[in-house]
Amino acid sequence: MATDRLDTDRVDAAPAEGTEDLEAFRMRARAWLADNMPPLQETLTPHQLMLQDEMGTRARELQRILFDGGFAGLCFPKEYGGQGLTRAHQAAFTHESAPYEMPLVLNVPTFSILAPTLLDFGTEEQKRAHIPKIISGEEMWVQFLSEPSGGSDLASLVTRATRDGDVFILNGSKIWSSGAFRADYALCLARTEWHVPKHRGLTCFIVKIHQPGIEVQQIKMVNGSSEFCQEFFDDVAIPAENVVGEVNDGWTVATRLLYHERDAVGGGSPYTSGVFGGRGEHGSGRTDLIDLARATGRTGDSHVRQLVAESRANDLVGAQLISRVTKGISTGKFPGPAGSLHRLYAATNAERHQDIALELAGAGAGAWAEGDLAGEKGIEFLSRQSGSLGGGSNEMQRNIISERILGMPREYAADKDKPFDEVRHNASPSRPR
Amino acid sequence: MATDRLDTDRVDAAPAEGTEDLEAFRMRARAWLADNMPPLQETLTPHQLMLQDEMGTRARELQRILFDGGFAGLCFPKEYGGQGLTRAHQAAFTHESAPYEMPLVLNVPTFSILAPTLLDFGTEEQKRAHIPKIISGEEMWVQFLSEPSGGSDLASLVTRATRDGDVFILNGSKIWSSGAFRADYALCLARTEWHVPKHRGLTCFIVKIHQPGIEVQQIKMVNGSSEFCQEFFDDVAIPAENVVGEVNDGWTVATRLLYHERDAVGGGSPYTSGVFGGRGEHGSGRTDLIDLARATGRTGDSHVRQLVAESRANDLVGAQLISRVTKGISTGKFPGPAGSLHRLYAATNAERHQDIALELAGAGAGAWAEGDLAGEKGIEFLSRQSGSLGGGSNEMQRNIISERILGMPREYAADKDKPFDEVRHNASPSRPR
Amino acid sequence: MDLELTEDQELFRETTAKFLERTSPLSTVREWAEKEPAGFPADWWRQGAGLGWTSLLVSEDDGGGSVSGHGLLDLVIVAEEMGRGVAPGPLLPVNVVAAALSEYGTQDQRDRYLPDLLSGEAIASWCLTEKGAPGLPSGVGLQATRRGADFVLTGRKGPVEAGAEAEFFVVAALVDGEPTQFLVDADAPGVTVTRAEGLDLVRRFAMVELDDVVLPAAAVLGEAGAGAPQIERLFELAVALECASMAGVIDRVLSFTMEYSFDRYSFGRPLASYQALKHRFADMKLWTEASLATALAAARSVDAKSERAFEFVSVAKSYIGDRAPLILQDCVQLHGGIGVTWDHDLHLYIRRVVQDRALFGTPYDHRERIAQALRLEESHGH
Amino acid sequence: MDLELTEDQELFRETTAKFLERTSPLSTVREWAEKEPAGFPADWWRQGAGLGWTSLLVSEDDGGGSVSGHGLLDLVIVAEEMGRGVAPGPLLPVNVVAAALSEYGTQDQRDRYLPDLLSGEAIASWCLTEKGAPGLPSGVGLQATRRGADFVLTGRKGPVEAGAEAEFFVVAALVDGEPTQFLVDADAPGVTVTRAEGLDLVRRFAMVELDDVVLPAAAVLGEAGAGAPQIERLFELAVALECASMAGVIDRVLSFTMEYSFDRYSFGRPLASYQALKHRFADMKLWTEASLATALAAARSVDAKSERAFEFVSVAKSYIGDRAPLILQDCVQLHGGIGVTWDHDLHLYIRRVVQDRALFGTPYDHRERIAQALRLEESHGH
Repeated sequence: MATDRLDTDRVDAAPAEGTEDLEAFRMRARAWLADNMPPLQETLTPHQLMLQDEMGTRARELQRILFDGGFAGLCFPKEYGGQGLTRAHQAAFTHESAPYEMPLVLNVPTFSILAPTLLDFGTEEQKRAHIPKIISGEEMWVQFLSEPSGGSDLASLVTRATRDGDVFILNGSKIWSSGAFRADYALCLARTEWHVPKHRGLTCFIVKIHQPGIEVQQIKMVNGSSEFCQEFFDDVAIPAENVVGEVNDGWTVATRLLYHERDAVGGGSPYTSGVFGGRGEHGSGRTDLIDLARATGRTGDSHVRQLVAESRANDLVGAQLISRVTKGISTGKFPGPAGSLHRLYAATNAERHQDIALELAGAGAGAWAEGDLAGEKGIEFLSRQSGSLGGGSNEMQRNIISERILGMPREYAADKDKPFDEVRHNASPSRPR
Repeated sequence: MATDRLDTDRVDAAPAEGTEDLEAFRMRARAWLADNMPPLQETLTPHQLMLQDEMGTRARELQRILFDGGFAGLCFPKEYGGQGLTRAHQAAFTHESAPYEMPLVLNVPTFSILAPTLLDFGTEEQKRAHIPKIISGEEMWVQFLSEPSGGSDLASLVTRATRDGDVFILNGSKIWSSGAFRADYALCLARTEWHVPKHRGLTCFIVKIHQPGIEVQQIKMVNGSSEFCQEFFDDVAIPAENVVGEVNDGWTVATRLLYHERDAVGGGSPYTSGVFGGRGEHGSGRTDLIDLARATGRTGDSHVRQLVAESRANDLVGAQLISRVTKGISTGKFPGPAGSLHRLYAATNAERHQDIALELAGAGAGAWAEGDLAGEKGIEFLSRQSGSLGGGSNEMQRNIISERILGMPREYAADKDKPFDEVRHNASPSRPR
Repeated sequence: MDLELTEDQELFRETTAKFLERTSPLSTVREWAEKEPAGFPADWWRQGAGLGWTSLLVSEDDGGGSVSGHGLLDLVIVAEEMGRGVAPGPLLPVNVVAAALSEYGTQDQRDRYLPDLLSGEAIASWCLTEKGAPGLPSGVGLQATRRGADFVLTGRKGPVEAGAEAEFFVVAALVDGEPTQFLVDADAPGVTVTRAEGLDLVRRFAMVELDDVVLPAAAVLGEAGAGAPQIERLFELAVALECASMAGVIDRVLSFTMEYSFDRYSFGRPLASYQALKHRFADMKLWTEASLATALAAARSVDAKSERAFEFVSVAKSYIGDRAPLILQDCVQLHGGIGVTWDHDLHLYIRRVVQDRALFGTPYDHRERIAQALRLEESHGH
Repeated sequence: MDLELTEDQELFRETTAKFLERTSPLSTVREWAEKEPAGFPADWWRQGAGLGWTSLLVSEDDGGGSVSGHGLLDLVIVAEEMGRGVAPGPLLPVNVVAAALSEYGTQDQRDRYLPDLLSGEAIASWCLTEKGAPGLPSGVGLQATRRGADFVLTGRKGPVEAGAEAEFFVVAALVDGEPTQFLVDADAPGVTVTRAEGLDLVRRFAMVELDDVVLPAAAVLGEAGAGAPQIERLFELAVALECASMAGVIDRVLSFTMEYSFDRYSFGRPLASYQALKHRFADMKLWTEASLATALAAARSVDAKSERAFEFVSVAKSYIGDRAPLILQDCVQLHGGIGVTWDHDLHLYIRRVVQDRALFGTPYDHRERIAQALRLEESHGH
C-alpha cells in the first residue's frame, strides 16, 4: 500500500508557512476554553458520561461550540473544514481542555477512525460532502466491519452486496459497531465477489444508517452498557457512488481503517480532542486505585502500595511508549504496523489494572453495601477483556508485531489463495426474534 | 504403544499376597534407618552435596548399605533384586529417611529413568545382568539422547550407528547427559537408517561409557556446576546383543524413557528413595525464602510475607498435583502423557521461586559482602531456566498437554513422513579442541 | 473432580448433576435472578434438601447422614456441581450452621433448630465477616457484653449470605476479648437485616445490624469464651466449599471453551489448531488440575480434622482464588466479543468465582494466614 | 535507542560502539574477568575517557563538554552501548562524581579532583548505599559528627562500584540528621576498602569502612546539612544510567535471540515459525520498546532537571527492572540448554541486568518512591 499518497500522512508533514506558534495557540485556547466550554461535572465520571443516553446529542452541541470557535478538527486539512494544525497543537489543546466537558464520544470512532479513512480513500465529492459535517458535529459515523461469524478473521465476512444497475443490494448482518443507534453514517465492508480469494471480493460502502431495511439492535454488555450494536440488512439499496475506493478493493480501505483504529485505541490518533480521565497526559491521570486504597484503609500496607505504584508506572510507561512509537512511525524508523505495539500495551495494561483493582477491592468485590467503591471494581472486572478484544484482539496484535514488525514467518492460513466459496468458515447466525 | 505389557506398570497393580503391612513396614524402616544410616549433615545443603566430586562414590556406599539391609529397590520386582513393594511403602520409606544421608544422586537418572526403561524393554539377559547391580549401587547409568544439533526435536538426531557384522560402529556426539563422567553405562539412541522418516531409523543401545573411542567432557554451567557432559564417539564398536528393543524401533524405547523422565523430574517416580530438601512432602520442605526474609529483616513487610506465602502455597499445590496425576494415571482416568502436567508445574514453579527469591534478595543480589544469602540468590537466578529445559522443555510439555491430553490438532511438522536425509535439520557442531 | 469417588458418591454426584440440569439450567438461573427475591424458589431448595444437600455434615442421631462416611467429601461434590451450573441456594451457610449445631449445639439447640434446617423449611446463615476487617476468624470484632446472666450484642455483620432469607444466625462475637458464638433469631428485637449488593446473579447477601440485642446464656453455642476452635472449624468448612465451587466453575468453563475452540474457524483453520492458543489451553488445563487437586486436598484435611487443615484451606483458597479469575478471563478472550455480552453465560461464571474469591478471606488474607503458619515474624528485625 | 539523535550524537554513538566492538568484545570481557583485578586495564579506561566518556556531565569551564548540549542524553548513549556489549568500566560512578564536583564543588575541589578524573587517570566513586537499607537517598544513615571545625565519619558504605580502584569518594552522610556529602580520599586514615562479591564478571564492587575518619570543613561538598538535593540529583543521574544500560542489554539480547530463532530448525521448521514463540517475541518486543521509551523519558527529565524526574526515574527503574530479567530468561529458554552453559554469552547479560536492577534501588524501592510521590499515606486509616 503506497501510504505516502494518503491525506492523513499530511498531519506529520512540516507545518505550513504561517502556522500559529504553539505557545500563542496554547494561550489563545486556554482563554477561549475558559470563556466558552462548560466545566467538567466532577460528579459524573467519564465512564458514566459515556453511558448516558443523551450523550450523542450533548456531544453534537459541544462540538458545534468548538467548531464555531475555530477549535474543531485541529489536525484536519483546511480544505475540508479543519484547522490544518500539528499534533503538537492538538496535544496542547487536549491538555488545556482537561477541566472542561468535551464531546469525547465523537473521538472514537468518528474522528479518529472513520474521518481519517474517508480522508484517505474517499472521492473528492465524498470528502466535501461529509468531512465538514463531521467536524461541525452534524454527522456521527461508525464502521460496519465485524460480523457474528467472523472474529479475528475479518476478511471472511459473509454480508453480501450484489450489483443491480446503479445500486448494490445489501443483505446480511454486522456487529460491534459502537453507538450505531445514534450515528448517521457507516463505512460498511461487504462481499461483492465470491469466486476469488477472500480479500479480493470485498467492497467498502458509505451507508446511511437510519433507512428502511436496516434494523439496529443494541447489545447489552456485562457491565450494563449498550453502546455496541448489531445491524441486520434486508435488501438495502446503496447507490454505486457510495463506493469508497475501488469495487472489490475494499480490503485496502479496511486495512487503512484498522490502522487508524489501532492508533485510536492505543491513544496515538492526532484527530481527537480531550481525553478520558480528565487531567494529565494520556492514561496517566487515573486515580481510581489510590481512591480504592484509601477507601479500604490500606494505603499503609506495602503490598497495596506496590500495586498502586506499579499501576501508576504502567500508565506512565504507556504514555511514553505512545510518544516513542508515533515518533518512530512519523520519522519512518518504525513501520506503520508499529501502532500495534501501543495498542497491545494499552490492552494488557488495562487487564493488569483490573487485576490490581480486584486485589485492592478485597472482600468488597464480592458483595457490598450500596455505594461501596470495592463493589464497582467487582462489576468492572466483568469487562476486563473489553480492551483486549475491540479493534483487533491481542492475539492479532501479536501476530502483527511478530510478522510485520519482526518479520517472522506468517501463520499458515488454510484459506490462502482459495476462492472464498471453497473455504470452510463459520456460518452466519440467524437473526434473533 | 501397548503400555499394559510393560514391567513398570506392575508397580501400580494390587500388592502381592503377603506384602508387608504398611505401618509395620514403616516401623521396621524407622528402626533400621536409625541404626544404619548416617544422619544428614545439616551443614551441607542437598545442592552442595550434589556438587561434590566424591558424591558418586559416596552414593554407591550408601546404596550398598540400603541393599544389605533389604531397603533398596523397594518398588522394583523381586526377580531382579528389588523388594516388590508398593508406592505407599516407598513413600513411607522416603518420609522416614528424611533425617538421614541418602544416595540421592542415584535417583535421577539411574533409578527413575534408566532402570525402569530397561525393565520395560530390556531382554531378560539384559535385565538380569544390570538391574540387580543397579539396585546394589554397583552400576550408575545415564542416557545418551540429546545432541547439540537437536534441541526439542530429539528424533532429528544425527549420531550414526552402522552395522558391521556382529557389531554396530558408533560415531557422533551426545550432550546433556547428567553425571556421565562418573557413570558406568548409558542407553544411547543412534540413527541406524537414513532413508526413512526420522522416527523409523533409530536404535537404542546399551553402551559402556569408559572405553576407547569415547571421550567425556564435563560442561561448565552458569552456576559453576559441571554435572552435565558432552560425549564424542569415534568408531566405537557396540555388540549387537546390546540393542534394546528392536533395531530401527529405538523411538519406542526413547518414548518410554521420556515418559519415565517426566515422572522423575515432576517428582512422581515410584523408584526413588529420599528427597531433596530433607523433611516434609515432595517439594514442600523448602525454607530458603523464609531464611532470606529473616536475613534481610523483612519478615514484617506484607509484600514480602505475601511472596513467601505464595511460594509455600505453590510448593504444596505441586505436591498435591503429583498425587492427583499419579492417581489419575494409575487408575486409567488420565492418559499416560498426563505426567507432563506436574512436570510443567514443577518447572514453572521453579521459575516463580527464583523470581520471588530475586525480589526478596533485594539490593544484595547484585553485589554483596562474602557469605550473604542474598548473593547466593543472585547466582541461583542465573540457572532459573534449568528446570524448564531439562527433560523436555516447557514448550514441548505444552505441546504434549494440548495435543495428547486435550486432543487438539498436532503442530505442523515439515519433516513428517519425509525420509530423514531429505529434511532440513541443524548441522552437528564440530568437536572443540 | 475427586478421582477416588466411591460408587455411592458417584451415584450421588450424578443425581445432583441431573437434578441441577433439569431444575436450574442457566436459562432458569437468569429467570430466577430477575424474579426470585431470594434468587431461587423456596420449594426448589426443599427438593435439594430432600437429596441430602443439608444433612451431610450432621450426625445420624440428629437426623443427618453422609453418603460415604466423610460428609464433607460428599458435600464438596454438591458444591462443585453447583459451581459447574452456577446454581443458586444457600448451600454454604446452611451447611456451616448445620455443622455448628451438630458439632457444638446443646440438645435443646439442636432440637429447636436442626429439623427445619435439614428439611429445607428454614434457612440460616453464619455471621462471621465484618466490614473493614479481613473475612477471617481473626477479623471478628463484634463485642458481646455481659448484662447479668444475659449477653448484649451491638454492631454490624456482613456481607452475610442469604441473610435476608435466614430465620436465624450463628453470630461470631467477642466476650471479654474471647471468641464466642451465639444463636440469634432473625426476628429478635434489635436485629435489622438489609439486602446488600452482590456480583452473583442468584446468590444473595445482606448486612445484619445488631442493636442492643439481648440474648440469654442458652443462646451461646458451646461455652462463652471458647468459640475460637469452633470459628476456625466452621471457617475451614466454608473455605473448602468455596474452593470446590470455584474448581467446578473453571473445570466447566475450560471444557466449553475447549469445545468452542474446536468448532470455531479462523483463516480456514479451527482456533484449536493455533499453537499460541494451544499453549494457553495447556497452561489453563494445568492450573485447573492443580486447582482440583488442592481443593480436594483441603477438603480431605478438613474432613479428617487434620492439623494441616489450617494451612491447606489457605493454600487452596489463595491458589484457586488467584488462578480462577485469570482462567475465566482468558476463556472470555478466547471467545472473542460475544464473551463480554450479557447474553453469553461466561459472566455468570465470573460473578460466581469473583464472589467465592472475595468472601471468607481473599487470597491476600489467606497468604497472610500461611505466613503466620510459617511463623514469619510480623515485626522487623534480624 | 533514542529515535531523535542529532547527527553529532549518531556519530558519537557509532564511534563508541565501534571502539567497544574493537577493544572489548565479549571474548576480551571474559579474559579481563579472569586476569584484570579491576575488570579492565587502566589504559583502556583512559582511551574511553579520550572519547568523552568522563566529561559529558562536566561544564566546559571545568574541562568537560557535551556532544549535543544535553550531556546526560549523550552519556546514556554510552551507557546503552556498554549494556549492549556488557562492557566494563566505572562509567556510572565516575560520571556521578564528576557531575557532583562540577555542579556542587568549590573551585579548589574541582581543581584538585576533576582533571585526573576527566582524563581517566583517576577513578572515583559514590558512596550512597548502606547495607540493610534501601539503596535510595532515604537510606543514608552514616553519621558525621562535628569535632571542632572538623567532621568525623564512622560507619560502613557499600556495595560501592569500583571501590577498590577509586582514589577518592563522594560520601553521603548525615550531619545533625541532615544529609551532607563529603569528599574522602581513599588513602585517608581510617578508610578501609574491601573487595565485595558481585554478579557481574567485570564490574567490580567493594565495601568501604570508615573508622573515625576526620575531615576538614573543606571536604564538605556544598554546605553541611544541605546535601539532600545533591543526593537526589546524583541518584537520578545514576538511575538514568542504569536504565539505559538495562535497555541496551535487552535490545541486544532480544535481537540475537531473534536471529537464533530464524536459524535454528526444529521438526523441519525454523523456531521463528512457531506461533507460541512468535507471540512471546511479540511481547518481548513490546516490553523492550516500552523499556527504551521509559529509559529515555527518564533521562530527558533528569537532563532537563524537571520536577517529574523524581517520579520518572522510579517509573523507568521499576518497569525495566521487572521486565529485563524476565526477557533475558525467556531468551535463555528460547536458546535451549546451551543458554545455561558458561560458554554461552547469555549469562554475562543476565549478570549485568540483575546487578543494574539491584543497585540504586530495586523495583520495590522505586515503587515505594512512586507511592510517596502519589502521597499514599503510610499509616492506615480512612
